[in-house]
Amino acid sequence: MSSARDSAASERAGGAPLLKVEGLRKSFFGVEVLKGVSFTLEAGKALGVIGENGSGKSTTMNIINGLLPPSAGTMAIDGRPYAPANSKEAARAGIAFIHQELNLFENLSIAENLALQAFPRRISWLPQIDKARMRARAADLLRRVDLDLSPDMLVNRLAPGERQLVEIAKALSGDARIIVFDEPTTSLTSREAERLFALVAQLKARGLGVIYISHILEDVLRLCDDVVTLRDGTMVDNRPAASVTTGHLIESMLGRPIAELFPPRSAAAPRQEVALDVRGLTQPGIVHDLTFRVMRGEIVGIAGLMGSGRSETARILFGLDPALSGTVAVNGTVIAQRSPRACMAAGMAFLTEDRRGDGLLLPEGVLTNVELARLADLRTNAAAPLPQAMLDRDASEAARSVRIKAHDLVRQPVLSLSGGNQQKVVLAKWLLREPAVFILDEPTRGIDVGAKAEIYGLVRQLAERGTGVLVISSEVEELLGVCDRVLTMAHGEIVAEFTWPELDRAAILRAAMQRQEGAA
Amino acid sequence: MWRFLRRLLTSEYLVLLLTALYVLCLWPFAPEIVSAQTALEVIMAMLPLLLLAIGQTFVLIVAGIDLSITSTMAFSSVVAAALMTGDGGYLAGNALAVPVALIAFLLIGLAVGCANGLCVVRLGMPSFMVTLVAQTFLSGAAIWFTSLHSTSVSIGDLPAAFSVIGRGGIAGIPYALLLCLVVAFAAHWLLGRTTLGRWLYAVGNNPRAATVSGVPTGRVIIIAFVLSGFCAALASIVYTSRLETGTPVLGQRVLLDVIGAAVIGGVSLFGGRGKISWVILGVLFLSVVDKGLQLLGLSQSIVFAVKGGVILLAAIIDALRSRILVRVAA
Amino acid sequence: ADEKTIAIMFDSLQSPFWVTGFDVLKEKAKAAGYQPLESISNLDDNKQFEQVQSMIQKKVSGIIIVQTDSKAVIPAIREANKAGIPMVHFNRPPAESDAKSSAVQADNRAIMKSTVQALVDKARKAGGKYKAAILIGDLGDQNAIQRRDGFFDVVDQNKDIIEVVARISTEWNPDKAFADLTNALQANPDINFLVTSSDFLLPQIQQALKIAGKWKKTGEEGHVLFAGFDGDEGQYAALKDGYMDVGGVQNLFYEADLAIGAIEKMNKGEEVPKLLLDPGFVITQETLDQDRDKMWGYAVWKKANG
Amino acid sequence: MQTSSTRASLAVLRSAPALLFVAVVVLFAILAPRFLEVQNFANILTQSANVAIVAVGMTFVLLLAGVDLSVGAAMYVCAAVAGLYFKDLPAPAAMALMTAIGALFGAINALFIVGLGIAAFIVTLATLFVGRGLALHLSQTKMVFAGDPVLAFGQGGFLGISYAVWTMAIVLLLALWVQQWTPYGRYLYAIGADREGARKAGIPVRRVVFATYVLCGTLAGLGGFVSFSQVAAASSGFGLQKEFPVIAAAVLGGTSLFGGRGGVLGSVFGAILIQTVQNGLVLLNANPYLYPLVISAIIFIAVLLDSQRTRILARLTRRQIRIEPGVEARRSTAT
Ligand SMILES: Nc1ncnc2c1ncn2[C@@H]1O[C@H](COP(=O)(O)OP(=O)(O)OP(=O)(O)O)[C@@H](O)[C@H]1O
Ligand SMILES: Nc1ncnc2c1ncn2[C@@H]1O[C@H](COP(=O)(O)OP(=O)(O)OP(=O)(O)O)[C@@H](O)[C@H]1O
Ligand SMILES: [Mg+2]
Ligand SMILES: [Mg+2]
Repeated sequence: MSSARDSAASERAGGAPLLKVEGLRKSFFGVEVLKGVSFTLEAGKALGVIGENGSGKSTTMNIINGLLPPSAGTMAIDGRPYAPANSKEAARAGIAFIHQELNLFENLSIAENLALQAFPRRISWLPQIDKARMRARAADLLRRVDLDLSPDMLVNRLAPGERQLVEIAKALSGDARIIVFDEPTTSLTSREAERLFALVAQLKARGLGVIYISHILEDVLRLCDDVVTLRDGTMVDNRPAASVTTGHLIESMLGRPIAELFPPRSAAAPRQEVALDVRGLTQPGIVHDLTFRVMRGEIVGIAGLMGSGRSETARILFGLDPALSGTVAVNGTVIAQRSPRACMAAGMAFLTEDRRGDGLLLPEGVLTNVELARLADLRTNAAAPLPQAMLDRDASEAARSVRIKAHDLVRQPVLSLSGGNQQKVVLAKWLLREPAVFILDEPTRGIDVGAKAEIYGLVRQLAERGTGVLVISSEVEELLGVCDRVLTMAHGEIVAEFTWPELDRAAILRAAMQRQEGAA
Repeated sequence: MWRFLRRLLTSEYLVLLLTALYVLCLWPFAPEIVSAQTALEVIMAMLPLLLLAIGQTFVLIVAGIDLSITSTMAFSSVVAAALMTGDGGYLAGNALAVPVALIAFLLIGLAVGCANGLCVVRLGMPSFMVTLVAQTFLSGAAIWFTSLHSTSVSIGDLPAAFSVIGRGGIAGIPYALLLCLVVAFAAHWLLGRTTLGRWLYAVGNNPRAATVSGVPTGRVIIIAFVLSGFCAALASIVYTSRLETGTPVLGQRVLLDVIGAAVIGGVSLFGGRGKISWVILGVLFLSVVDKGLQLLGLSQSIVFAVKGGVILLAAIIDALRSRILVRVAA
Repeated sequence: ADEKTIAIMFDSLQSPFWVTGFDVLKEKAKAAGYQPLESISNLDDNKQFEQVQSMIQKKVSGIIIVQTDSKAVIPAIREANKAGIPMVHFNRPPAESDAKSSAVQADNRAIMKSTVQALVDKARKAGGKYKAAILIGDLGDQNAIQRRDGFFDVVDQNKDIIEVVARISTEWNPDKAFADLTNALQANPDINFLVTSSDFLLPQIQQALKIAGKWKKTGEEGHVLFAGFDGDEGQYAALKDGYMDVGGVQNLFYEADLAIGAIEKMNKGEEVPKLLLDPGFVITQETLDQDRDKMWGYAVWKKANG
Repeated sequence: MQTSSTRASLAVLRSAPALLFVAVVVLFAILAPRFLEVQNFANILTQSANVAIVAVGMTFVLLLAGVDLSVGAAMYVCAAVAGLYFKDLPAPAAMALMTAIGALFGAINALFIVGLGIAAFIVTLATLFVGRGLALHLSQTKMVFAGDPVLAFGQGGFLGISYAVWTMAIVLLLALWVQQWTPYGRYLYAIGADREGARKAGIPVRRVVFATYVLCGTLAGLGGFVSFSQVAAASSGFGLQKEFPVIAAAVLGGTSLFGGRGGVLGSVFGAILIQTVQNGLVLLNANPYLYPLVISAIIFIAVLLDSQRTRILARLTRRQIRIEPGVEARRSTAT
């Protein structure tokens, strides 16, 4: 694996690796979440970091980035000791960080977000922002991530995927030597992901070190030179990517192999009753004449490019956004005045794609979050006492069924859970209700393979018990793996439909893109 | 001993400790402060404040603020007084005067709360402005209303059956105290044990997530304002009957005390956090501070300075406490 | 605490009248051998009630109170009665009730009436028509209302020469008084007859008139006929310098003596009338030198100006 | 995707506050003949200057999701010190002095808020009491008079415009520059939107917060100076409860109490609108009992308009996914 060029590069750096991390430990409230993590990163290389949800990946990176002080352990850059007190010092030492939870300011423009670390000035003594230069630089960065937006646009108008690209552009803006990507592809479609991979290759070629955290093991193997595996805060594996397969990785991550990522499709064909019946749903400028059905026991996927209107469709279905015309029926009953409450009463559930904004009460504990949606079902008046014991029991049950990793289900705020575990909390909230129709928008965003397999299993079980499931996902493999049928959307319309076993990756993507190109 | 102190310092009832400390400090200078009489008077003084603070807590929990409580009190006070005053009241001498007046109090409180809530929810106006407008409007309206019903600036001569609410009691327990206990327990129960309570916190924490989870967000916010208006009306009954007078400037100055007491107790101005027990302690603290200062009979400048200093000190100790908490946990 | 104490309880110290009254009462109490205990309710009826309770608990020998509201004070009087502590209302009598207390008061309406009458007399003498403005106090304050009524008692009798073009509600707030007077002078540049319900607004009035170019002495072109009320040091200076024509004066020293005397009498068990009136007096530029020694503002002025 | 008609309605909506202002002006102009005079507008501006200046500082604090209840107390302390001990200072020096005292006051707030991490609401509630107590102690609750040079400042002007208005204009322009063009200004918005995120992004959060409370105190001192020069004397009620009109002006101008939204221009506008209504009522010689009713009604309408406008603007500028047939447009990227 070590070519002549590589060894030359390390010699230039005086033999010391670009980044060396040794024996990192970290405890929160007496719970040790990192138990001695060590690895090295060479210039011009990419290091993959994988591990289950809550295994300590983000925590490690937060330490490297100066956001958290380690309880023990040392770090060195170019052989010189490195102990950043805050992210500014980390940036000065040449570290750029793309956070798992996006860290953009919605009330500022894209250009401002990109320049926030160091606003350009025209006159050095006058603290006046050189807006022209700021804009030009932003435009340049946006071009590098292939994002066709005005730098003056406020970030609150961007879709999640677009935000993620801006976040990546931000990391490119400084003259970083080490770039950390913490699950960068969670809201990217495959096309943007490809673009990102090319970018990573470029960065490596320019001699930068890249740390790449992801739950998509194929990507990790493709991009990285070495892979470090964490389990429960301990480093269990560290080897060259060329020497392993995804199967190996999964096993070292979970401590056990998984038989199948995707659950077997049930032998019995979906039942014939209609669970969800959507007719002529139209909202000018957003969606046009959506008509489709989901049978009981069926899992239907919606594929499409970023901005194709899939999330909007889900929001309209669930009564969060208005529609001009069209009807939605659950189990044969049309929901008259669609509102989240009415939809829930009719048996719908909706897992949103923005877990922090729409999904969680961040300062509250896991149980409180999980119980929230259940409260609307208690068919008593709001001032009647809660059956607290029953709620807690069911909620803990649901939390256990998705294997939420938290040291205290009641007191630990979900804010401090790992990203993947936060997603599981939202999922548990809806599983608790045994919905008749379950809409999932990007359900496995940020979730590890083991948990993914569990979630797919849970969704399949739900379907087998008669729920109609609608899955929106940007991971086409996921749709291929779990869905009985896939609808493809483009520009707010359904443009194609595929039924298992005729699901075909290329055909789905082609359908999603054709219209796009045609309209452009 | 040291550990006990640390336990006290880190408990959520720290404010209580501070109150006791304050009393100890004042004891040598105003021995009356440790007496049954003082205790009773402090309790009587804090009751209406507590009612107001409880109402305010509901609104603070949903991340709103209600500045209109004082003028709701003033307005309901003069309207109800105009109904029952012996001095040319609409129902002067009528046996129904007192019940009707009580209903008037409550209706006004509910109506103001409802109007505030509707403006915030249906019209999407910020609660600070809505309730500030209500505050200006109602206080102006109360003064005007009084000028139409009285030659002086207040309406007195209220029936004895009404003023007994402020003075009388059952078996030595004042009615006002009973009322307050009932309200406090109800509020505590509502927040901690019912669906509505959960919804209130959820809406204050993250209204979007609450909506998606099927919480009737708008209705919950309206209810919070209605409860606040209702509590203001109850406080107004206590004040008005104690003073035996309906006055349009009733409680004009207590607004910051009420919000301050809630915040000192630990209620967040940004929503989602607060408990009735905390609020009680916050109100108790401010009431005891006031009582102590009254007993000392000091000049106004020193009263102000001491009051501010004590609040600041309480806040500093609280800040230290959270630091210790973090250190203990780490 | 074997010292004898007197509680001096005001509702605010917003104007020199109250500040000086507070000081004079404290001094006279000390002179009479009492230790004064202070409290200020900041215009809060209920706070005041609680303060009275505290003072009763301190077993004071007497309470001199400026209540915020004439009716809301009655329960407090009852408490004092129950404890056998005499209570005197300073400058604001309580409403009718069965509770026993005594009040010392300037006859606001009457003093304002004679003050405005004196100003009208000057107007008649000078001849011509007048556009009048009045600065009214807080509409929730009984004294403010009485002074306003005293003003209209006279002005309404003299509609032939006086037209009221501005009723400025100051809410006893100097900011507001200044702004609204400026506005009124802007709207009616021909205002030439001005009455204020309290002298404590003099600095703002002076500033507003200066800006409008109307701060002129008697006899000068553009002088505004001007009457003050209270008799504070500002009024004295304005009269002396010739900017003010007439001042209504409350006899503060007399009132303070009355109050302390009443408490001592009540403690001895003597009957004291329910209302002890201070007739006050009207002072003009002409009578200033002869009457100024009765004027409390002059004493303050003298102390400040050597 | 913007058609010309949506563009037009957008333009109307964006200028809704100005339109309301015009409506109020027209109404009063019809009812009160002298209202429209230039001098009257000068008066309105002069009188709103002190609240507007303090509101600028308050806006910065509100942008951070903070609050400063102590501005009124700071104004009183500044006036008391200047009036008692430095009566003969020339106006610029008095202005500098009061501003400096205000800055000191703000720094004390900042010390507790940033240094000890205590909630701003409690700290400034406490310093409100302490500040008033201090000023009452210094003045012995007596009226404090402004010196002659300060009075001259209150009466005087330049180019026919009062010094108060000049001060307000300069403060506004500087504040606008700071808000829009300096890193500090942009940091305010970032911190207000997400404090933890700002820390992660390497923004010197503590320094910015500290500076902001100092700035708010500074402007409270300056506003106190302007007010003092106008009302000529500070009684024990000077600046009392000033925090309410100041915060109201800011919120009326579209600043959120929850941080990250709004700006100084709106706040100054809010202060002027309130003063305009007040002024109009005086010119009408309206029944004083009606003042609070009318003022609150107009503020209500202003806030209502603003909230509706925000909603409609949000709807109109919403992202369009579909290109509806027949409408020639491209994907809208600009605001
Ligand atoms: N501030 C905190 N307070 C308490 N516990 C924390 C805090 N931050 C992280 N943890 C805990 O540390 C553990 C590791 O979290 P971390 O975010 O590093 O996981 P991760 O490997 O990034 O997982 P994911 O793949 O889900 O993002 C988790 O159990 C989490 O609950
Ligand atoms: N330019 C924009 N302005 C305003 N809101 C936007 C903008 N872009 C996206 N959004 C919002 O972000 C959310 C997600 O948009 P997204 O681009 O993800 O569309 P989508 O059709 O759901 O595609 P996907 O599911 O692949 O993300 C939607 O609720 C949308 O309203
Ligand atoms: Mg993570
Ligand atoms: Mg989406």
